[in-house]
Amino acid sequence: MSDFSMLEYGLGTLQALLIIVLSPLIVGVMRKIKAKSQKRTGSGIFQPYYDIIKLLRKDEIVSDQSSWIFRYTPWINFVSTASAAFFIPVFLVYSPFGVVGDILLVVGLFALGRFFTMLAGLDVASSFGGLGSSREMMVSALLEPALFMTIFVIALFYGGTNISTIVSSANDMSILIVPGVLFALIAFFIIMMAETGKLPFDNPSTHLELTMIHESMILEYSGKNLALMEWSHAIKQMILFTLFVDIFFTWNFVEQISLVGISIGILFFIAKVSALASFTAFIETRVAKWRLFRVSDLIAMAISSSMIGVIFFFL
Amino acid sequence: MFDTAFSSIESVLVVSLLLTPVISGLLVTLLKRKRIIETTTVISSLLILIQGLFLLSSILEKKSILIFDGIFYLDSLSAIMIITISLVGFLSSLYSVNYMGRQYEKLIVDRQKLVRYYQGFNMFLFTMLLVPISNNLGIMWIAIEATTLVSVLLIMLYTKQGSIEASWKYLLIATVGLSLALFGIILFYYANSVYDNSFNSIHGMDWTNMVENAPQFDPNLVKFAFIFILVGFGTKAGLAPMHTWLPDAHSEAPSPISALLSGVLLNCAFYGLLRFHIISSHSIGSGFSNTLLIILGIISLGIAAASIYFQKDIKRMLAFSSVEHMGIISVSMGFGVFLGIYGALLHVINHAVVKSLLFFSSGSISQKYQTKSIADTSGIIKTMPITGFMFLIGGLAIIGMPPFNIFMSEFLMLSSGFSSENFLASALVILFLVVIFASFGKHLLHMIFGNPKSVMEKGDLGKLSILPMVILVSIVFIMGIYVPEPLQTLIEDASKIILVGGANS
Amino acid sequence: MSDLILPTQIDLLHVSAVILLVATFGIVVRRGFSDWLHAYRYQTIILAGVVALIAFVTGIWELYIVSALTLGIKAIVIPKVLFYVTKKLDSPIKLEINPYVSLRISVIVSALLVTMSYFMALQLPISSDKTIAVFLPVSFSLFFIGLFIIISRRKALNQIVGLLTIENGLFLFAVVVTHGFSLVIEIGLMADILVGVVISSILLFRMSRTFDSIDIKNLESLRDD
Amino acid sequence: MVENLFLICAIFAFFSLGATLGLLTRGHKYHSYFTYIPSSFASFLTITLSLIIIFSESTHLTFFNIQHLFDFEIFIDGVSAFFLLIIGLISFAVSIYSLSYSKKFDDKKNNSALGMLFNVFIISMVLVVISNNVFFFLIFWELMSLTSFFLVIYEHENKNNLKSGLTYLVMTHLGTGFIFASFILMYTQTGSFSFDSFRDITIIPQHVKDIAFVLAFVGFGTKAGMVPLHIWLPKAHPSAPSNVSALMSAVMLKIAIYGIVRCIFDFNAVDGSTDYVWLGMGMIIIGSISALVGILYALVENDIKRALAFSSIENVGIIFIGLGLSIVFAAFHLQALSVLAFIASMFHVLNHSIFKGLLFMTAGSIHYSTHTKNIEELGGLIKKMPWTAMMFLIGSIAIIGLPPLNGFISEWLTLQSLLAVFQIPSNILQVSLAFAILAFALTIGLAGATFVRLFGITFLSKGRSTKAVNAIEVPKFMLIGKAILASSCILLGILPFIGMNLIVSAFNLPYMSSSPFETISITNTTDSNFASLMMPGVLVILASVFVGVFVVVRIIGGKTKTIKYGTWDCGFGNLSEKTQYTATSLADPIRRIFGVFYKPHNDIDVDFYTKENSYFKKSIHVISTTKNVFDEKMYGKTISGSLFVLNKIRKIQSGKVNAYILYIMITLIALLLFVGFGAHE
Repeated sequence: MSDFSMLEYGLGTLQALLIIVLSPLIVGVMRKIKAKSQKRTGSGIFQPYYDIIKLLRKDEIVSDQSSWIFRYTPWINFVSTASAAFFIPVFLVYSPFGVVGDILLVVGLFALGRFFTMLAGLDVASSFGGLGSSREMMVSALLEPALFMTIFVIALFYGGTNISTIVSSANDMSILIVPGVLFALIAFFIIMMAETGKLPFDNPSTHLELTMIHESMILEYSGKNLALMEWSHAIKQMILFTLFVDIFFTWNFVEQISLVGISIGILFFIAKVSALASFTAFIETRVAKWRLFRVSDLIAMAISSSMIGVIFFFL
Repeated sequence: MFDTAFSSIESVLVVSLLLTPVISGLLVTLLKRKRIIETTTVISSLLILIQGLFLLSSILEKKSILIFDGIFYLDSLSAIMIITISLVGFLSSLYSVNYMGRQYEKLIVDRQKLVRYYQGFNMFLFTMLLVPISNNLGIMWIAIEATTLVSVLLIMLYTKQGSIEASWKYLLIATVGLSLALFGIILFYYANSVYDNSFNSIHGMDWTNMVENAPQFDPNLVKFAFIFILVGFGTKAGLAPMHTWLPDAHSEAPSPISALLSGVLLNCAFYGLLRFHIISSHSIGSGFSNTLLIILGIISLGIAAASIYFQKDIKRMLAFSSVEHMGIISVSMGFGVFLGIYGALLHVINHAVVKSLLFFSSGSISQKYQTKSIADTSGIIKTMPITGFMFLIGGLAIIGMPPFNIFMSEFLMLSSGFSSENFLASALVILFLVVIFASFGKHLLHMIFGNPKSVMEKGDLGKLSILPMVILVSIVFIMGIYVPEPLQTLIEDASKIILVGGANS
Repeated sequence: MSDLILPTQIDLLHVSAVILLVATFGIVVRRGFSDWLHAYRYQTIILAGVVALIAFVTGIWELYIVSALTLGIKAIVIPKVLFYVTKKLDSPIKLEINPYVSLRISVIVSALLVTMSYFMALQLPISSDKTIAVFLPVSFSLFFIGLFIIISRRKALNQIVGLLTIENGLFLFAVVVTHGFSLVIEIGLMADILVGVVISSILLFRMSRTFDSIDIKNLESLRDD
Repeated sequence: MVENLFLICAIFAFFSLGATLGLLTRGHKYHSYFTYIPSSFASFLTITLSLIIIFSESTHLTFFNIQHLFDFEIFIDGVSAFFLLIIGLISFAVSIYSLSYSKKFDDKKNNSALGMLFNVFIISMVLVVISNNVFFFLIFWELMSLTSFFLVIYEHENKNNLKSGLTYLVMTHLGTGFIFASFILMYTQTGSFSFDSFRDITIIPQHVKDIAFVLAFVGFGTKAGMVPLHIWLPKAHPSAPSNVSALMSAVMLKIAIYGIVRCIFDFNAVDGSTDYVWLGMGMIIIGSISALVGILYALVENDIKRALAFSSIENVGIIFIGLGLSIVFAAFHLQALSVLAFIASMFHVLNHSIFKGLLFMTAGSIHYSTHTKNIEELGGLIKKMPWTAMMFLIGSIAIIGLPPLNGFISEWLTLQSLLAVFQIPSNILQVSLAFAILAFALTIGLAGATFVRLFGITFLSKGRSTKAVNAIEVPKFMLIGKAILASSCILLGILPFIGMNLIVSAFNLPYMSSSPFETISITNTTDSNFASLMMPGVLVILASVFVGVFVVVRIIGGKTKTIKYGTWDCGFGNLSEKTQYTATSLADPIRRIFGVFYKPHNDIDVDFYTKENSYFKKSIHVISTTKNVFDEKMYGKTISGSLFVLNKIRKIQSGKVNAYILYIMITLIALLLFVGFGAHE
């Protein structure tokens, strides 16, 4: 990995920081759009930042049943998720850290975070946490094949699981017309919704045990830990959005490094991501939460569409 | 005639070998004291063993011995039999001291019966020794018939209903079978005497003579005769479906006698079969008799497999496993390649060793638990650790678990089965072996492990009951990975004798 | 040697063969214990005669001894022993009440067996001179009828008789085909048979003492189910 | 050579010393030391021997031959050495663990038998790996089965143990039958019982080899727990004492893998011809099925050791997938990919033996201090036995393949070689392998769920029974034993090239890497970077991010204090251990979705305060059961059917003497007719 200049490493870090820092903004944007489409005013798009800062300053209450798992989970979760951000190109076609790990590693890091989150849900001896973990277990277990199939399709089309490779080759060929990728796109979108706990999979905004998955796991958190949890959730969502746009809407990456190019790239990036975010939010306002056992149908849809993608590649 | 007869040391040995049990039998009859008759029998059987070993050595150097102008003929094949008989005979005489002693103490047998037992024991040894030594097939037949009669007497020792029934069935079935065999013998004799028109000459029935003339025999006659021989001696050797007497007789006899019956007597009958197998191979090639042997062997395996699974009685189970192993021997013989025959002869010895080990231990066990039922016997390893261990080893050996001796012979058998391209037969054998493995293993585990049904004091039944088992177990272990050189050469010679016929098939 | 046989002798052979068969059928058709023994005795006497005849024909002096032995042991001693046993038996009824195969059918079956044995005799590649031609099938039929008796009857005594019939068949076969074994073996055989009979009569005693009948339906306790 | 011989002798000497001392010093105070210290020495020597042979530049082989009825040949090449290493490593840890663990039986039974069998078991495994002759291979193979069987029924007072022991014995014997048939088939071609003759490709015709390989695969697969011949495994492994089940699951299964590698890779199966595609595909299919079925049953299992056993089946499946891929790639001359897949599967062999050993030892510790294996009775152990919990956590993270531990590496490699199937020039294969990816991915996901459940229910939240509440941390030797394996999990995870170099030089494959810090990188057809992974780098990133976020949080948040308070109970008050999620309910959604495998069934009986009013329930009892489809449907049916037939056959022993004579007559006539027809032809 010595064939990158110091500058490029700097830029890579910048990309990661962009994802980490901008993630609450996207959350805010989505909330705003939801509110608008529900004929509410809603809070400002920077509200998530205020929430996080506020929470970081608060004292926290910890269940006396809980163990160190509960206490360190937010940190582990945040670290694993945030580190995943380092492998994602944002405005460059590559990430200088791409050599270190590929999309499978990113998935693995997410899984690590999720693993500990589920444990944390079980750690406090409440039935809410168990409920959340149980559902999360199911969803994530079923999501895994869809995810890998999609990755397989992408790897087939863009010749690699290394994200930089994928993005650069995606950038080279304007690939959207190929049906296989279209199917991959559908699958990826569904997966994205599921992973980030959006409707119809999960409804984080109601704290009602019938609907919630993710929220009930982190129900016991407060203060710093809650902030970290929320933030890392936002980062995860941001990363998935970024991946999505990187792979499927690959225009205006910075070809040669210049301040202007980079700033344009960043702007384009924000535009793309917020567009995607608003689309997602729009979808969310149009669907209702599905029954838990119908969620598997959606996931099956994702799997099958990516299978079709595979077959399209081989035809 | 005698000065010529006794010229060679072997003739002396043979005569003394035959006389020893007779003399000891007479001694037993004369002096009726318990201790003395026991010691006499043990000593005589030890002598027999020693003489047998001497004979073995002399046979090893000069491959075949023909004495008393051809009444007695010994070669490696008969040497194997003699060694097996004398070994098992010695050990079971040793074991009977303890076993019958207990029966005596428990007043199951009185003094007179004890005397009858030891008389019978000696006569039994005598008759069985006569079988492999005699060259004249008529005499051999008579000897085998005599073994039946003597062993019936031994089974009749108890006056239980079971023993009456068993001995009646045994007597009837064995005699019928052997008369079939005699029919076959007469036919062979006819074939032989027709050839060299030597009607009513004593040598017309000599095996050596027949083997010489065999190629000139009328093939159809030989086939016809061999079937009678097969069914006849097969009945005595416990090949299914003529095996039906076997489980009853073996389960009702006193354990040392069961050991002799299972370990040796069956082999004697099979020896008779083998002799004619050789003749017919010489005359019409081994293909014919091999096929028949394989068929009967596989049937025996199948029936044994079926019967062992549902068995409720320890000794009956062991008896059926004898059927199985006779089946294995005959199949392995029937594969008709050197390795298979080698394996079969090795298996004769191994089976004798293991089966007598099992019968000894099961005898002690049923004496301890006072039942032969498998269901009521459990936790042996706790109540009688040493015997239990022996029984475990024996059981594992008999179901063909390495590193015990049976595995080696079965390994050889299956290898020969594949290499002689009897794939179907070998597959069936493997299948049945696995079934038997499962069923026997089930019973074995249930009996040895777990907790005993009722609380009984811990402890084995005396040194004299353990000693023979220890000897046998050590043999089992040694033969498991290594066959001693002399035995190897012996078995190789014997296999060559049998295989010769196979050449022109 | 066929030229040695005079017409009278041939008739003799035929007659004796017929009597042999009749005696054997006698065992089949009769119910009473003693009847069987009588029939068996006649059978054996004829047999001895046949042996003597063959001895005369072939001029093998050993066969005379053999026939004498037969007469002595098989025709006199063994029936005596068995008569004694039957007398001593506790069981009141000394009859075969209900055999597995009814007498009528057994006769038919034995007839079939006789024919079968004639065919077998034809099948066998045995160079046939007159004696053989006459007696070979007879010996077979003795053999098979004996087997059939053992299979079809319920009384232990009857089975012994069947066994003895088989022996006779074998004996006849041996004498006819190979002019008997050598003397040593004959004696051995006789001894074996004698001992066998003695043992089985002991068994008969024990049976009748334990089950107060010699019906073998009592002997079905040792089985697998 | 000579020092190797010396080493071998030393190994045997120490093991047998352990065995004999184990027998002699029964009931002695330091019995366990007498027994297990020699075995740990011996294991250590085994490790040394294997390393010597793996890394000796001169030659890979060590060969001795002791004449007998059959030749007894010792033959150690890289392959044997690699598996020797596994044996040595695990048994080293387990021996140390056993120093304390075996005290568990002190009052109950004489553990002299345990110590003796333990040593003999390890020796037999070593011997299997190094013997080079059919006869002795089989003998030691069966000796291994036998000793392990005795260890399975070690607590034979319990009837179930006897049952499972019998199942194990029979199944493994069946497997041995297959292996035997395969070897003998080879023997009929080569006419020699030595493995050297088998290595000679030229004299063995193709079809014979195919049959032989299939037989061998089935035979060894039975031992490795391949579905559907796996039923013995989840019965036997839990029944054994935990140190033994660690050995069985971690090492003995690998011996079976050794057999497969020997037969299929060493005996010249894998050459450039496409004849072996079917073999490879078969392995992949069976592997996928095993992986899926194994993990599905592990997920709903409440007995922790059974769950681990099922997960062994899963991992064996993953290993098979790797091997199969390697065969397929080789068949299409994709050398690099074939090597990649092979390395992946071998690396998984190594990893699985490490973390499965670790997990079983932890399960043993739990059983040691709580006397139960049922996770429904456990809970909250993380506070009672923190170190054990730590080990179990490491083990689980490793086994479900999360970064940065070793499981991740091998699964990453396997997945990469699966993703690379698009280089195979055959569409059918590609599409069908896509399904393999599907199965594999689902397996990984379910594995995650399984171990969340196991760890969460066992160690977290409140204790569900007094057994769990009164638990205490286990003695230090047990912790040390586990720590050895845990640390090697971490080491292999962070520096995967330690393991990979080992494999590469053991199987002397191409692509040796220079330093352990290198990047695993796979290039695709247009040799741009297909995928690459550098665990040290990942670690650096993780660390720096942690530091960064810590600083940020400190700066923004400043110092805050944490207050301990009861769990939120909706104001309902007094949450008891009853109110928390149970293991069964945790797995319930998945249990429902994959109901076809479990046939889940709930017996609910409600009783009311009054009969007429069905609204006020007094109590509700729910008994929730899952079935094992394979046990009940496949094996149950087969066995009952065959027993029916046998029962009919044995009836011929009717007790009627007339019938018996009739049999004789019938046989006679049948044979006569048989020959008569034979003659007339």
